[in-house]
This record gives sequence, structure tokens and C-alpha cells, in this order.
Amino acid sequence: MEVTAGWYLALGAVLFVIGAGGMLLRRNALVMFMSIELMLNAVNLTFVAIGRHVGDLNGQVAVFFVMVVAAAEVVVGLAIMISVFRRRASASVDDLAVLKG
Amino acid sequence: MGFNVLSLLIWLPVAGAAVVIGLPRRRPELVVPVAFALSVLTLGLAGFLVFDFETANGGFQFIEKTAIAPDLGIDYHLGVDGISLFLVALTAFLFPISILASVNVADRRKEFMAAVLLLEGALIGVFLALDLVLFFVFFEVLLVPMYFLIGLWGGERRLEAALKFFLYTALGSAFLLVGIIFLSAQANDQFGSPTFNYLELLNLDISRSAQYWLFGAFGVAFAIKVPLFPFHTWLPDAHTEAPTAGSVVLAGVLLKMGTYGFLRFNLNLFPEATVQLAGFLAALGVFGIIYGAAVAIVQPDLKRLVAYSSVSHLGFVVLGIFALTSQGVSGGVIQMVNHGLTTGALFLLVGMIYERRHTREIAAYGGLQKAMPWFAGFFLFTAFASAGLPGLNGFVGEFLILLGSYGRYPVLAIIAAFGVLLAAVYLLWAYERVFTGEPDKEENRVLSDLGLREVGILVPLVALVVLLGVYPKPALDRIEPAVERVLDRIEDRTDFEPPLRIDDIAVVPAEDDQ
Amino acid sequence: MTEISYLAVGPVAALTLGVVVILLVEVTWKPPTAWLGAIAGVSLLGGFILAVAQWVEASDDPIIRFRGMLALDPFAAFGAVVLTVLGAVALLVAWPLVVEQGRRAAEFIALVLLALAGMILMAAAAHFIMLFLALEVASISLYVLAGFNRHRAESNEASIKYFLLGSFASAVFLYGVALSYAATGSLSLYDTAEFLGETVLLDSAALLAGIGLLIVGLAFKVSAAPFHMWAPDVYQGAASGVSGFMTAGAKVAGFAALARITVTSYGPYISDWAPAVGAIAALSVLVGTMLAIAQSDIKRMLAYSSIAHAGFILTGLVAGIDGVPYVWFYVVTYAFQVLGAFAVVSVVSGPSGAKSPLTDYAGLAQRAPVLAGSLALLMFSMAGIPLTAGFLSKLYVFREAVDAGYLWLAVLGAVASVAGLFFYLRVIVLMYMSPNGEKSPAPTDIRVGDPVRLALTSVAVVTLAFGIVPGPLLDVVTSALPF
Amino acid sequence: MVDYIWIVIALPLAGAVFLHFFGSRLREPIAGVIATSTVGLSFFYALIAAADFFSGTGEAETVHLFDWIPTLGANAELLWDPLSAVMTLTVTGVGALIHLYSIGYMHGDPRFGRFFTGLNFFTASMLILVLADNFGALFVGWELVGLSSYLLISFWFQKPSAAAAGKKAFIVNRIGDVGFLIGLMLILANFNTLTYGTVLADPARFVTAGTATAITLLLLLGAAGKSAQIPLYFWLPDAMEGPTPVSALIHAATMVTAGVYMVARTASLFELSGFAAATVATVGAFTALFAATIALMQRDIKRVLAFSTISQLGYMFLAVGTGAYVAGIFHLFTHAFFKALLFLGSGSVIHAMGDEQDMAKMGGLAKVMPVTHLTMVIGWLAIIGIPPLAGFWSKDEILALAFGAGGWFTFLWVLGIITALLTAVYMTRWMYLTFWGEARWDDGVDPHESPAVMTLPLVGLAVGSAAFGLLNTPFHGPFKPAFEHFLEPSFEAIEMAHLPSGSTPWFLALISIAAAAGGALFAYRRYQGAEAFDTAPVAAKRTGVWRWVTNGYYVDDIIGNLLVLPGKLVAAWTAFVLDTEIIDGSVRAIGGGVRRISGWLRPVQTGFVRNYAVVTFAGVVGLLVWFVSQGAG
Repeated sequence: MEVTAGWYLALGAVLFVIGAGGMLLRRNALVMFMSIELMLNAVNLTFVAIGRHVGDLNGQVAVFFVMVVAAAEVVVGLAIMISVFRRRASASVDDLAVLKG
Repeated sequence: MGFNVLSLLIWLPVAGAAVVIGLPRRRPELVVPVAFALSVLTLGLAGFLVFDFETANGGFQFIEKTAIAPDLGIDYHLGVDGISLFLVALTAFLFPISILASVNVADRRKEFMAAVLLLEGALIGVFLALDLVLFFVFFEVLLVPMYFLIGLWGGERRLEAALKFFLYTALGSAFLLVGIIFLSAQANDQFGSPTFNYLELLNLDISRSAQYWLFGAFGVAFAIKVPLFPFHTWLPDAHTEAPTAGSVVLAGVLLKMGTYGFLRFNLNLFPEATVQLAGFLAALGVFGIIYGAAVAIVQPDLKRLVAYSSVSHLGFVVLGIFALTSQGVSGGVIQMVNHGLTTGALFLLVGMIYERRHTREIAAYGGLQKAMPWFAGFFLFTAFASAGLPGLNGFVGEFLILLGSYGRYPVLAIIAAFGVLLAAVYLLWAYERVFTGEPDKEENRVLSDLGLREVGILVPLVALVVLLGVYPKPALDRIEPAVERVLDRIEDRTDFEPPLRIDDIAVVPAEDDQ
Repeated sequence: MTEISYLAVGPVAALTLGVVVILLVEVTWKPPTAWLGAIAGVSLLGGFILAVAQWVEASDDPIIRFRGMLALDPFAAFGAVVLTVLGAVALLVAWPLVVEQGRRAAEFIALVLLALAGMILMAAAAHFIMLFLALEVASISLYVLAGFNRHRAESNEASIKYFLLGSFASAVFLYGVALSYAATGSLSLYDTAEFLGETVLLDSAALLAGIGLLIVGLAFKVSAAPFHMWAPDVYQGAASGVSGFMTAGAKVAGFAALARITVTSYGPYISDWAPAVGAIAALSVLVGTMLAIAQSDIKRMLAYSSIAHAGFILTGLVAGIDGVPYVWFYVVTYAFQVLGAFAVVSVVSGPSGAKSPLTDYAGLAQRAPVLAGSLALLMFSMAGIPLTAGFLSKLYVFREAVDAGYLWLAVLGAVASVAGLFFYLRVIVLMYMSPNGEKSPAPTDIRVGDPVRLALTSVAVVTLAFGIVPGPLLDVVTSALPF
Repeated sequence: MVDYIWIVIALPLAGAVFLHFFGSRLREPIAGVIATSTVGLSFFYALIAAADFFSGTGEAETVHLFDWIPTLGANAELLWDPLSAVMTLTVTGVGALIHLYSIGYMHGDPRFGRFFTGLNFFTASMLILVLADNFGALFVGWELVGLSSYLLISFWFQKPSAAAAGKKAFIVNRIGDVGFLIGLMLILANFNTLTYGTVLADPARFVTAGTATAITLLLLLGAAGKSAQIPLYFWLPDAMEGPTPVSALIHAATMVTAGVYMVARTASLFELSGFAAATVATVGAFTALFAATIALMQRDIKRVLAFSTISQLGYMFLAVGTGAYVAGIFHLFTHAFFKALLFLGSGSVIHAMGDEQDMAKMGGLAKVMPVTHLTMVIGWLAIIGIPPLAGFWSKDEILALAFGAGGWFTFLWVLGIITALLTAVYMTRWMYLTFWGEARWDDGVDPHESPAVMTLPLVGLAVGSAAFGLLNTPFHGPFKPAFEHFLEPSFEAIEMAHLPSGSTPWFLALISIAAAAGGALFAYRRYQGAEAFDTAPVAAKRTGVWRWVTNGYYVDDIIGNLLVLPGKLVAAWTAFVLDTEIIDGSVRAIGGGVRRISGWLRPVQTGFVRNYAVVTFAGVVGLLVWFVSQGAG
């Protein structure tokens, strides 16, 4: 059978939802962040697929920007997490619930 | 008209507030004289207004208009007619008195006087505004100084009372605001441009159903201010906890914003809904008359008693207004003024005795007439004025209202007549308990009678009470044309025929008499 | 090469330049903090001037620059003007905090400027990818600012929560972009608008889903319910000095972007997205108001109130393009108010502190009349009492809602703003009506630094001036429309 | 002359105002002298103004002073016609004498000046009432006399009983006034004005008999309040708490007759409704009898007179109800004299006995107070209706006319005769217990004749009581019915009751004289014989009906327990349950509810990032569902 853009979009959607699920279910900050990366990559896949489908370069180009931004997020995110770990050994975000109500 | 007297009336007190605040901290003795002088100046302006007013003209006069936000149709638009004229005058009249009554405020006197003056400006603004947004602005903003007056200088339960007052009235205004906005939206559809100009909005034709909703939205706000049963429970707390000046202004002027609002906006803007709902509101008013009186009878607290008497008296005003007859409505208008004078005086008197004994409990008094004959005299006089004794102002209003409303609502008018009886009951009973008998308590025996200042405060009120009672004509002459306009409007906007129009009255020459 | 216009990027360039200079200066000379402040001031001034220049330019012929990347229109220009001024005030407010930071001051200032640059771009972006980048620039700087105070647990917690949820929202936003792209085959806001203008999509599910996700992404930034959960924690956790900036800036930029994409790209689909926006607005108003009532910490209270205000602003957006001027009016005046409120907080409860119990404010009127006075004014304005900008903002947005047929939304808003009095008045009662220092730990009287004093004055002026004579601002915002 | 008739009112009013401000500063008699002279001058002015009426050439005139409430047709307008002239003369004439008397009676009272302020003010108010030319002005006077009565009854405010009595009087009057007010509503609704000219000229033009009945019955309620008729009579006995001159002036001679005057004034309305007229007559007859019975058992010298006043007012109502307006006004006129006389006499006695009012402690005063005694004898004969004294002529005319009216009125006539009998009994008892028999004074009391300033008015009134009956006799020649001719202009349009023809009047006269004489004789014998002293007119039975009578049929208790108490309970419930708990309670509940809900919602903000993400995601899903559904639809 022949793989159309539709399949890619579907895959992208699935990946995105998986990522979201991870965000909702996991309590380890790193893992949560990874799921976000997964979501971003799902979006990238979608971009490429569409760009290819409609024959428009914007789609491909977007991916590069997204990657860069993701990288930047990683940097900042890890920095923040490290500063958290400095104070307590666990990486579980559930320990971070001083602020509430 | 060389100068914009209306603007002056509003902004002079406001500027005065700034001046008072600006006074040097080291010279506290200046505060009261300055504030008083300013309020007297305002009173002078009001006097000028009353005399320069064209008597026979039922329309708006001294109109001022400048655009604030043209593409929204918001203007700075002022004007005065026979209905607002005397409310403005009343306001300007009561404030110097309240200021004079509050010379003993020791704590943060500057702020107190500033708040009072701000209040005056805002109140006058409410009665003069011809732009609905402007009206709302004044209507709402005066909550702030009043809130501080109650909350800072009030009695023991002042915070609760102040909050209740603010929230309750603000809740009402919320609906009012939406109603106003809805009106301008309607204007946008019908005239192609949004406007909040009262005079233009009069030309809207609003569907019957919309009229009901709008009547409700405006009505709730005004009903709370009046206050109509069952929206009245903020009033006793606020009146009781407020400092004397606050109570005087609350009862004297603030409540009138409600009845004024009904008369100015509901009747004129939503005539069909008015005709349909008039009976219901009149009934509420009458219920309030009896209810307020009944509750007042058993109040152990003198100030609460007076507060509930306001509920009763305002009920008369509402009945008169919604009777939609010449006599009823003019009676309602003049009764607003009368109630302002008499109840204002009553609150002043209660304040004076409170300053001496620091209690408002009726039970704590007795036999005061011996120690304070003058005080007793003033109190009794005011009590009778408030109980609607002929020859005093209270009667003129109630008489017009009762006789005027009978033509439309016989049953209601008859029930309302008993309010006159109940008023006598609660006032005379209170007088009996406070003033007559032998003074059994030592502290009551040694009380000092009224001082010169206090007498000076009361005399102008008494004078007006008598004047309006014996010769109300000048007032009525200015009020009636405006009232006629309202009724004419209702007449040709609806299929309703107000009974007892003045021109129907058979005028009998004095000669062919018996 | 008319496509390139240095004016279009002028303000951003000025700010970025400022950032670079500050960092370089810092590493080479380690100058006193004041100098850094001066540099920041200069770059902000430059940015402001260029923004004004943009305004002048754009009001004649608005146009898209950089191959459809940036719009040079009054909308963008106005955003730049507001944001540069806001940034300046924010720095004044945060100055005590900056000084506290010692050598890290440079980073702090740099981050603020960078965030501003991002925000300005959000208002100017004419292309989804551009918008995404701007969003990220702003957000990432804010993540860091939120956690800038590394040694405090709340600060850490705030920043990690902000970061995780923020990037989650960005991802959602980006997916929205992708879906819209899939439906329209274009990533430029204006091409999208054109496309949707002429072709009617048979099955627009993808497009509509896209719009939904885009709205989510931006609703998150402006902390509208139900995407608000992060806001209270972050605003409280972050140092009081910056919470104000985060709230104000995010709101202005977020609403600018939201307004632009909804009314330009998806204007034709207003009947689809307006109800959704209305629902979000209603929810935000309710959640914000109801939860603010129970708060005992003023920062949390302000956070929830800002959620409610997000709702009010969205109320104006349901009217589409007609509502945009009043959205501007509201968001701009509100931004200044919230900034001022946090300024007072940062003085009373300390610039870096996270805790700011309401009891700190008991008897403030005696200890610091100026602070108490301005906070009272701001409270009344936020509560929507007349003669303040807050009242007119509400009036305008309600009017737009009613005009657009959302009467229920206006009623809800009006009633909610009454319920809001519960907590706004509570602050005033504490400050004025509870005896001096009762229950308050430090009844020592408070000194207000000149920067903060200046900031507060400007805020008060804005709040009152536009509350009494809205005319000038109205004239501006009514012409500050997107291309 | 007539154009300035307002001077009649202005004089006492000015006196009142002046005395209010300076009365307390004046040396004692002066205030009294001023007050007396203002009223005296009014009297003479009125006398001159009425000259034309005496000569029979007088025309009713209205004097317009100023507009008051034009839209109600209620202006400051005075009507000067024979009726108002009679009233004015009675009020000012008797009033002047009572003022004079008070100078002596109030001697030494710390608030001497204030007392005359009150008297003057009352006179002015009463004159407004009788001179008014429209119901509005009438109502003004109507209420103002109520006010002055309140002020004067509770003149000795330190006495709680006095204060209470004043309040009671005012409030009971107000009950009547409510009826009056409603009557005015009906009048305005039907006539569109309150001016007599329109309303009374030819009411049939405007209203049906039914409406007229309603109006008149409501007016009657007001009249019953003022004139202390059933059911609103019970304030008058308490009103005796006031100083005796007040009782004489207000609660015997003038104010209480306002009701009668009002009915006479509105005769043309009552004429339209036979039912209303009959009601008036019936109320009057029954009140007369009822009050007379209570009077039998009273021990307080003034309370006897109070009930007697109620009873006599009953006669007047009977008269005006029968259509015998002239007779009614005539009785009003004569009664003003002899009842004022009796009151002032009792005052003189109380004065002499050192403020003792219990007749059980009096007796045998005839010797020590000859003048008082003599005048009292005249008063006594006058009231019980022994010819040729005033009482006989007026009362007998009433009874005769009632009899002449026939039907139901014959029955009322019977009641009238019984009342006449009882009147004779209790008045004789009154005389005997006070002046005759052996002295029963407490030790330390030594009575003495009162000063001239007090006895002079007694004499004056005695002369009136004796002679003025001759002003209106059914004969011809010298004693023609002058009073009737005098009043004719006021009642031109009215169908008057007629005396029965032939010798019946003589017969009737004999009956009433017999009744009077019999009653008097019975009572005299009763006490002359009795050794063991007992105030009760019949051999001591303090049980059953007599206890009832002694306690005025417990009417006060009944009212207290059946009306006042429940009223207070209802008010208390409204105030402290309905208002505080239910209405305000629900308001507070709403406020508290909002706070509570807010408290419940707080925990939703758990602080866990995951939960935040969940909520956010839920929002995403919700929004997606909405949008996609839009697309589908």
C-alpha cells in the first residue's frame, strides 16, 4: 500500500498525544520535559509532511526553527532543574508543591 | 448665564475637598471653617439656581454639553429641571449643616471633611447628569467617600456595615451599568451611532419585552438605593453605624437617588413597562410603608428607629411616583425633599444626644424633657413633621401622594393611609419613653441642653419645614411642569390615561360659594 | 530591497543591542549597577523613539516587511511603544531587586530587555513561525526571571512549573500552527487571511482545531482559565520585583498576538471562535474572582485577579475587529495598574520575597500614606470604580460584548466585578480601617526609593488620567489596528 | 371687616408664637393676660364681623388668603357664614373665659407661660378648623387641635400617666383621622377638588347615594375620633390627666364638638345618604346611654364630667343624624357653656381641696365655696334639663325632633329619655358627693373659695348656661327661635327635621322634665338617707354588672389585650425574626456563601504540576471538541 501524507499526519498526531500523555502521567521532571520534546518533534514531523504535501518550503524551514528553539528550551530547562536538584535530591515534581491554593 | 452654574455646583465642592486636604497639618483649626465656607458657597450657587430657574418651564435648563468620547457617544452633559432642582437644592442645603454638626470629629478631621465635600459634589452630579455614563459615574463613585465615612468614622460595627453598604449598592449598579450599555447598543442600531445622551435616548423605541428587562435592570439598582422591601436591610446598618453627617446625607439625599432614578429614567425611558409594572412597584412601596413602620415601632435603638422610618417614608414616595397622577408624582418629588429635611433633622438630633450620652438605646433615656426642654421641643417638632402633621412639610407630600394615588390604586392608598397612623405611634411612643416621666437615671438629670451651635444647626431646618408646610407653592409651581411632561410622555407613548390631570380639575371661583 | 526595513525591527534592535552591550560591559569592566541601569534606560529610550517613529511611518502606509515576517503597522508600533514604556517602569519597580542581585544584576537586566524584545515581536509578527519564535524568546527569558532567585525554594518551584507548563503550551500552540498550515497551506498570517477570504473550506476540521490550539497557546500566556493554573504559583514564587513585569508584559504581548491572529487570519471564522473566546472569558472571570476571594496572600490575590482581568479583556475580543481598540485600552491600562500593585507589594513585603500576607498591610495608611494611597487607587481601579481607567475599560469591553450580542457575558462580568469588591475592599479595610500595626510584624514605617516612587506616580497618573479623560488614549487605540 | 376675618385666627396664633419664645421670661400673670386678651379681641372682632348675620342681612363670604395645594383645591381660604360664625363665637367666647380662669388656676406652675402658649395655639387651630373653606384646611385644623390637645393633656409630662394619656388621645384621634383621610380621597376622586363650594353646593351632581354613604361614613369615623363617640370614645376619660382648664376648653366646650360641626357642615352630603344619617344618630344615641351608665359609678370628680361630655356629645350626634342640625349646633352651643362651667367648677373644687379629685373625700363644700356652689347648681340644673335653663331647650328640642322623625328614631328617642334620666342621677350624685352632705375631707385639707379671677368666669358661664337657652325656643313673640333664623343661611339647601305638630311637643317636654326631675330626686334621696357612706348610687352591690360599669365595661383592658398587645407582638416578630433573621439573614447568607464557595474551590489548585497539566489539557480537549463540532455542524 502507498503511504500518503495522511499517514504522516496521523503518526504526528499519535506522537503528539503520547507526548501529552507523558506530560500528564509522569512525575519526573526530566521525563516530563522529554515528553514535551516528543510533542515538539511530532509537530516537526507534521510540518515536514505538510510542507512536502503542499510543496511549500515554509514547512521544512519551520522545522529548523523549532529544533533551535527546542535546544534553547533544553538549555534553560536543564539549568532550572539543576538548580532545583541542588536543593533536594529527588527529580519528582510532586515534591514541589509549596505554592498552592 | 454668564457662567456654568451647574458645573460649579459639582466641582466647587470637589475642588474644596482638594483644598481641605491641602491645608497645613499644623493648622487643624482651619479645616472646619474652610469646609463650611465652601459648602455655604455651594449653597449660595444652589440658591441662585432656584431663583434663576424658569418656573413655568418643564424642560431642562442651564444645559451644558461637551463631548468626552465622541465615537462612544459619551458626553459631559448637565441640565436641571423641576424634578432635580429641589434635590440639588436639598443636597446643597444639608451639607453645610452636616459639616457644622461634625465639628467634634477629632480623628483625621481633614480627611473627614474632604470625604464629605467629595460626596456633595458627586451627589449633585447624580441629579444634574444628563448623560447616562456620567450619571453612572457619579452614582457609583460616591460610594467611595461614603464607604470611608462609615468605615473610618462609624460606630462599633462600622466595617461590616460599610462593606454591606458598598457591596449591596454596587450589586445594584452592576445591572444598571449593563442596562445603560444595552440602551446605547440599541441607539447604535437605531440611530447608527452609539449615544448615552439621555435626551436622545428618549427617542428610542424599545420593544416591550426589552423594556421589561431594562426596567428590571434599572429598577434593581434604584430599588436597592430607595430602599424598597426586600432590598432594605443594608440601610439600618449603614444609617446606624455611620457618623451623624453620614446618616444625615444617607437618609437626606442618598436614598433619593433611587426614587429620582425611577422617576427620571424608568418612567421616561420605559413607559410601557412602567405602566405595566407601576402597580407592582406601588404595592411594594405601600408594603414598605407598613413594614418599615411596624419594624420601627419596636426598635430599641433610636437611630435604627429613624432608619426604619425612612423605609416607611420612602414607600410613600414610591407610591406617589408610580401612581402616575399629577398629584401623586409631584407629591412624591416634594416628599423626597421633605423627608430629607425631617429625617435629616432627626438624625442630627439623635447625633446630638449621642454625643452627650454615647448610647442610642431608648431604654437608657427617660424624662429628658426636664433637663433639655429645647432639645425635647425640637425633637417633638421634627417628630410631628415626620409624622405628617398638617402645617408642616411632611403633610403636604403625603397628602398629595395619598389623594393622588387613590385615583389609580384605591386599595393601596387606603392601606398607605394607615402608615400615617403608625408613624404617629412609633414616634410618639419613642418620645414618651425618651423624654417624659421623671428622669430616673442620674446621668439624664445632669444633661446640658442644646448649645448655640446646635440650635443654629436646627433652626434653618425647622424654618424650611414650616415654610414648605405652610407655603409649598413656589416649590410645587416649579415641580409640576416637569411632572406634567413626564405624564404627557407616558400618555402619548402608551394607551394609558393618567386620571386626575390638573387641567381636569373643576376650578370654582370664590364667589359662587354656598 | 524595499523588503528590508530597519524601522520595522528598530525597537527590537535597540533592545537587543542594549542586551549585548550590557553583557559585554559587565564582563569587561564590572561597572556599578547604576551604569547598567543607565544603558538599559538608553536602549529602552531608543526603542521607544523608534517605536514612535514606526507609528508615524505606519499610520500612513502600514505594510508587511521581511518577506511577510513582520508587520509594520500601527498595531505593532503601538505595542512597541507600550511595551518599551512598560519595560522602563518595570525596571524602576524592580530596581531594589536589581541592586540586591549584585553582580548578577547585568543578567537580570539583560533578561528583562530580551523578554521585552520577544514581546514586541509578538505584537509585530506577521508569520506563525515568527510568532512562535517571539513567543519563545519572551517565555524563556521569563522562565529564567521567575527562577532568578536560585536560593529560594519557592522561586525554583515557580520557575520549573512555569517552564514545564509553558513549554507544554508552546508545543500545543505549535501544533495549532501546523494544523492551520495543513488546512490553508500557508504560514503567513496574511496569506492565511487572504486564502480563507476567497476559498471556502469544505471540511475545515483541521483548520478549526488549529485555531483552537492557537488560542490555547496564547490563552495560556495571558493566564486565562482553564489555562491559568500556573499563574498564581508563578507570580507568588517569583520575586515580587518581577512578578509585576511578568504579568503586565505577558498580558500585553499575549493579547496583541491573540488579537492579531484572530481578527486578521481567522476573521472570517469569527462565528466559530468568538463563542469559544467568550466561554474562556466567562470561565476566567468566574475562576479568577471566586478564587481571589479566599486568598490570604496579596500576591496570589493579585494573580487570581489578573486571571479575572484576562477574562474581562477577552470579553472585549468577542466583538472581533471592533473590540480590538478597547482590548488595547483595557490591557494597557491594566498592565500599568498591576505593575503598580506589585510595586507596592515589593516595597511592603520586600523585593525578593515570595510571601506577602495581607496582614502586612494592616494600618499601612499610617506607616506609608503614599503607598497605601496608590494601592487603594489601584484596588478601586481594578474593582472598576468610576473615575479610574479600570471603570472605563470595563465599560468599553462590556459595551463591545453587548454590541456583539454577548449580553450574558456583560451581565456575568458586571456581577463578577461586584464580587471582586470582596477582596479589593479587604485590602483597603486593612490599610485604612484597622488600627496601626495590628497583627502586622513590622510596624516600622517604610521608606520608598525614588525609582519606585517615580514608577508609582506614573502608574497613578495613567490610572487617573485615562480614567477621567480617556479621549487621547482612545484616539490612539482606535487607530492602532492591525494591517 | 369680613375680608380681614383671618385676624381672628392671627391674634391667638401671634399670641402663641410670642409666648412660645418669651412666655417663660414674663412675670406670672402677664403671659396669661396677653393670651386672654388675644382671644378676647378675636371674640369681639368675630362679633362685629357677624353683625350682618344678626340683622339677617348677612351673606356667606369666602376669603382667599393664599394658595396652598391648588392641585387639590386645598387653599388657605376662609369661609364666613352663620355656622362658622356661631362656632367662632363659641370658641372665642368660652375660650376667653377659660383663659381668664386659667390665670388663677395655673398660678404658681413653673411652666405658666408655656401653658398659655398651648391654650392660644389650640384656639388658633380650632378657629382654622371652623373657618376653613375646604376639607384640606379643615383637616389642618382638625390635626392641629389634636396636636394641641396632645401637648396640653401631657402638659405635666413628668407624670407618666399624663404623658401616656396625651399619646393615647393623639393616636386614637389619628385612627379616626385615617378614616377621615380616606374620606377625603373619595371626595377628591369624585369631585376633583376639596373646596366646599364644589363639594357641598350640590353633591348629587357628582356622586351616587352609595358613594355618598361611603364618604359620609368615613367622615363619621373621623368625627367619632374627635368627638369621642363609640367606638373611639375611650381616650377622653384619660384626657382628664390634663389641667382642668384644658379639660374644660378642649375636652368639653370646643374640640370634641368638632365632629358635630363637621357633620353639620357636610349636611348636604349626609342628606344624600339616609343610612349614614341614621348611623350618625344611632351612634350618638347609644354613646349617650353607654357613657351615662359609666358616669354613674365614677368616683373621680372629673371623670364623671368626662363621661357626661361623651354622653352629651351623643345627643348632638343624635341631633345632626336626625337632620336637626340647628338643634345639634344649639346643643353644642349651650353645652359649651354649662359643661365648661361644670369643669371649671370642679377645677375650682380640686384647687380648693389641694388637688384632690376623689369625690369620696369631698362633700359639704357648699358652705365653704358659696360662689362655686351656686354656679354649679345652675350648671347642674342646666345639664339635667330643668327649664328654663339652657340645657332644657337644646336637649328637649333634640329629643322632640328625634321623636318627630319617627320609625327607628323613636327608639333612639327612648334611649335619649333614659339617658336624660341617668344624666339627672349621676349629676345629682355628683353635686351631692361634692357639695352637700357631711364633709369627708382628709385632715389637713381646708377648702376655701377660689380667687375672683376664677370665680368671675364661673359667673359668666353660669349666666350663659342659664339664659342662652332662650335664644332658641319654639315659641313666638319675644322668645322666637332666633338661633334657627340666624343659622338658616347655612342650611338653606338642607331638608330640616320638623317638630311634631300639635300638642305633642308639650307632651314630650313633660316626659323629659319628668325624667330629669325623677332622676334627680332618686339620687338625692339615695344619698340623703344613707348613713354608711357609699359612692354607688344604688345600695352597695360591687358585683356582676356593677363591677363592669365601674370599670367602664373593661373596654380599655379589652383593647389593650386584643389590639395593642397583639400589634406589638406582630411588630416584634417582623422586626426581630422576619427582618433580622429571614431577610437580612438571607442577604448575609449570600455574602457568606460566596466566601465559602471560594474556600471550597481553593484546594483545586493542588500545587502539583501534573494536575495543572491535566486541567490545561482538559481545556485543550474541550476547545477542540467545540471547534471540531462547529466544523461538523
